[in-house]
Amino acid sequence: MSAYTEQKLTRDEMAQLVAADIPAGAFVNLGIGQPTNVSNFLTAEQGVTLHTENGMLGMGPVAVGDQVDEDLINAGKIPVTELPGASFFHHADSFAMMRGGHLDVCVLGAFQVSAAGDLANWHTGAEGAIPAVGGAMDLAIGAKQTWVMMSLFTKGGESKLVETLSYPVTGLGCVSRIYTEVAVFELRDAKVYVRSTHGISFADLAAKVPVELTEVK
Amino acid sequence: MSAYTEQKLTRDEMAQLVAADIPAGAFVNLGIGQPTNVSNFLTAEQGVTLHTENGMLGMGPVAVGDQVDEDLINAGKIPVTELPGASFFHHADSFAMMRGGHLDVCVLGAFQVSAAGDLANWHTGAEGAIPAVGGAMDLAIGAKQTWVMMSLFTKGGESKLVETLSYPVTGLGCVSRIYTEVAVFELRDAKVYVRSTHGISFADLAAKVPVELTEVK
Amino acid sequence: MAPRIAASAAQAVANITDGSTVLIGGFGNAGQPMELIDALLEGGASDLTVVNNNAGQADAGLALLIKERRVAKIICSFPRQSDSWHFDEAYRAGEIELELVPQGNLAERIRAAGAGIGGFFTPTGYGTLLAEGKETRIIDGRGYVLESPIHADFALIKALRADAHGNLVYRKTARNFGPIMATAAKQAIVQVDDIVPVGSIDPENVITPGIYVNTLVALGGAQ
Amino acid sequence: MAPRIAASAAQAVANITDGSTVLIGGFGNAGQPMELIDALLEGGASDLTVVNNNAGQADAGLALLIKERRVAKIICSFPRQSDSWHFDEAYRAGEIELELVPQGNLAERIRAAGAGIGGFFTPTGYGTLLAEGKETRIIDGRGYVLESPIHADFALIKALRADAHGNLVYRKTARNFGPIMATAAKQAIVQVDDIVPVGSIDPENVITPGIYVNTLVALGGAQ
Repeated sequence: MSAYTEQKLTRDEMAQLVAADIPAGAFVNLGIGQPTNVSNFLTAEQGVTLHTENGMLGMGPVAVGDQVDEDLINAGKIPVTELPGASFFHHADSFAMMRGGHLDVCVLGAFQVSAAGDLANWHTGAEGAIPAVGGAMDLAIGAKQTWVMMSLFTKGGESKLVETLSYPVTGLGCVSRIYTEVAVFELRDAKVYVRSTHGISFADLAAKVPVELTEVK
Repeated sequence: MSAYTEQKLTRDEMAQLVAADIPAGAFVNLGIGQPTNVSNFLTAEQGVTLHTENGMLGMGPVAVGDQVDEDLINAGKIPVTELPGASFFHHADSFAMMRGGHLDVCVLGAFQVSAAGDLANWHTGAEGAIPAVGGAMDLAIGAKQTWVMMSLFTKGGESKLVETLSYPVTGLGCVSRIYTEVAVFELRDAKVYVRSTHGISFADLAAKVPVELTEVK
Repeated sequence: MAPRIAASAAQAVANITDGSTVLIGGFGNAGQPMELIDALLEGGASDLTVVNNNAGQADAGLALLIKERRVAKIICSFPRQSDSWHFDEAYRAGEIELELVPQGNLAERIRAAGAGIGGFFTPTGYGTLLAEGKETRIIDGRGYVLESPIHADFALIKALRADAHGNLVYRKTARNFGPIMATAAKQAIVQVDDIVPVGSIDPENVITPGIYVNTLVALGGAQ
Repeated sequence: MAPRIAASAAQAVANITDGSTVLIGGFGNAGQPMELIDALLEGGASDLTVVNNNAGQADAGLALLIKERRVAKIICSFPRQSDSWHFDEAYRAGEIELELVPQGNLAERIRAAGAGIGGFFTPTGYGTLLAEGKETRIIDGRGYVLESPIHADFALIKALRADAHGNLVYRKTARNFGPIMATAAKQAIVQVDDIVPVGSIDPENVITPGIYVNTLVALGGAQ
């Protein structure tokens, strides 16, 4: 039976779970927003190296006080720091690093993920919305593994894990794991496995999510 | 009437002519063999920067004595020196520089050049010959201008300036100027202009070369 | 040709004419050639096609070029930001054309232009709205989109330092688009803190070789 | 993952198995990872596909691998040299397959593999024997050939120095194929003069970021 906790996960608990799952020594890109929070739970022993697509490996924590340097920012344009062993490179080299499959894990937010691992996170498709994509499509398909962090349900209670995306696609078949406040999903072998549930039973979860779920026994 | 000298040009005189034609401040790649000799006649005032496709701008003269360093060689694998203001880069960047049209002039040897500027210089096409191309095809089509230095006639007395190549092509329509011991040709506007003759009259030259020649008046 | 040393940002951008395609470096404020953009604004060139990662922020630089309707078209990856109000207004009024490109494809297309590549197959964007109308191909079981180079008339770039041959070094993540944009433009115009004598930059550490640099202007580090 | 530090060249190449595709850096002697090649020779792996600019010279390194018929196929730009007798003999005997690639296309194909590009249109080789059988296309009036990436199992590279994270710097024209080969192989094996503590290489001057390096072996500068 899958792992279970009585309570839904908080955002910090989700980030903690993701951080614990990142293999030691991995090269990782954390997307803007919730995924950035994962860095707060990585341990020094893990030896994880963070990539920021604007041209750096070995990114350190957010800069504070005198550390702030407008030439040293992350992809969210927030001033950050550099760690010993860092390196700088230009944009073509940085995205080549990503697209070439050299990063181990990329963690992203999402509007929707399909059972096949299709990701939607760049555009609501709403009438009149100004589209903006940034590195979303590169991040989605570039890393060896793409993990998503999202709330499982919309404010209206609809599942964001779906059979077929209704939002515009960011990348096809790219997501292998989804961390939500009520469950962690693993997408492999054309199935959606539920690794753990939080504050909900597997049966209740299966009733609320419109894709076939398989419990990890 | 074209310029004229009584005597055929020596190899050094040909190199001297080419050197004098290179615009001040140009970025130039000199092919292996005869073209390399051009560097001996470039003046400091010309401020020409030499590129070597194995990854350097600002190449200096051939290394002598203590200057010899096996990590500092030209495309002919000869030890060279570096000048102040040099830069090193990897092979993909070096050939991108060439293919992207950033070099002003490339000077190459040739087996044959056609009236349309097609170049043959990489392969005799002889039965059983082991082919080798190196950077020949990249050099041929990369620079803003490709100039050829060659003897005009084979040992058998046949013109190497031809209507149609009989040797395998290196690059199509790429040559704009040909320096030979008896004449300098300019290829433009679908014509072959004779800029100068050396030890031969225009009429005699025209009789020996099987392409239509136009005298620069 | 050793680069022209311009006496001012205004002089550096003086030959940018109406209808030019201009690559503008920078990601956020890092590497943004603010003084060159201001000079371009002052200079009056219009009907520009601008290539930048974004579409201007707040009331400065590129945002003002857009506000003044000097940009006919923008090629970028991320136009919509909390402070991109001038772009938003121009776009909604139908007064600016937008070509939206995934960030890595934008970088690779700029690099391709500088490298003489006629087009390339990229997996990024395959199966998405941004691949609509583009040629696609399955290669070894994976979907790819054919993307074309982005050539430009000018590049406006900020680097840390140049030598008099135009060799450039950058600073930290301000490097971003500078090195590739320098290769893709007919004329690269570069603002630096200072210009040092030839020989002052280690040849091993040159990021943009001087061959790519046409105009330099030194603006001092305190700007 | 921080790179594995091998105790010897032999240990560094120990996991190269029969049938592997191996990128070997170097142009002439500059940047040629001679000790790693010797170890590969000693190690006994056969049926290799080797990618190098040349096809071995005289009686050393790659030439000996070819002499021993351990190379089933070579992808290179310039096999024929005055001292490439072992290649010449194997080739004339029909005992080695040759894929001849213009040097710039060779470099760009290696880069493409590392950069996740599925193919690219290059003007180099258009209209020549080396484009026969390949897809061509006229783009903006110019002829191009479609070339594909060269992926590999291993890369053998010589750099000047590494830090313990695998960040590399090279020396002069010995840089040549190293940086792109490191990106195109599943495992990059790098010989360096010395390995220095993390933090000893300025992040601005790193040529190959450590992410591309899997195995390091320090052989000292006096080799």
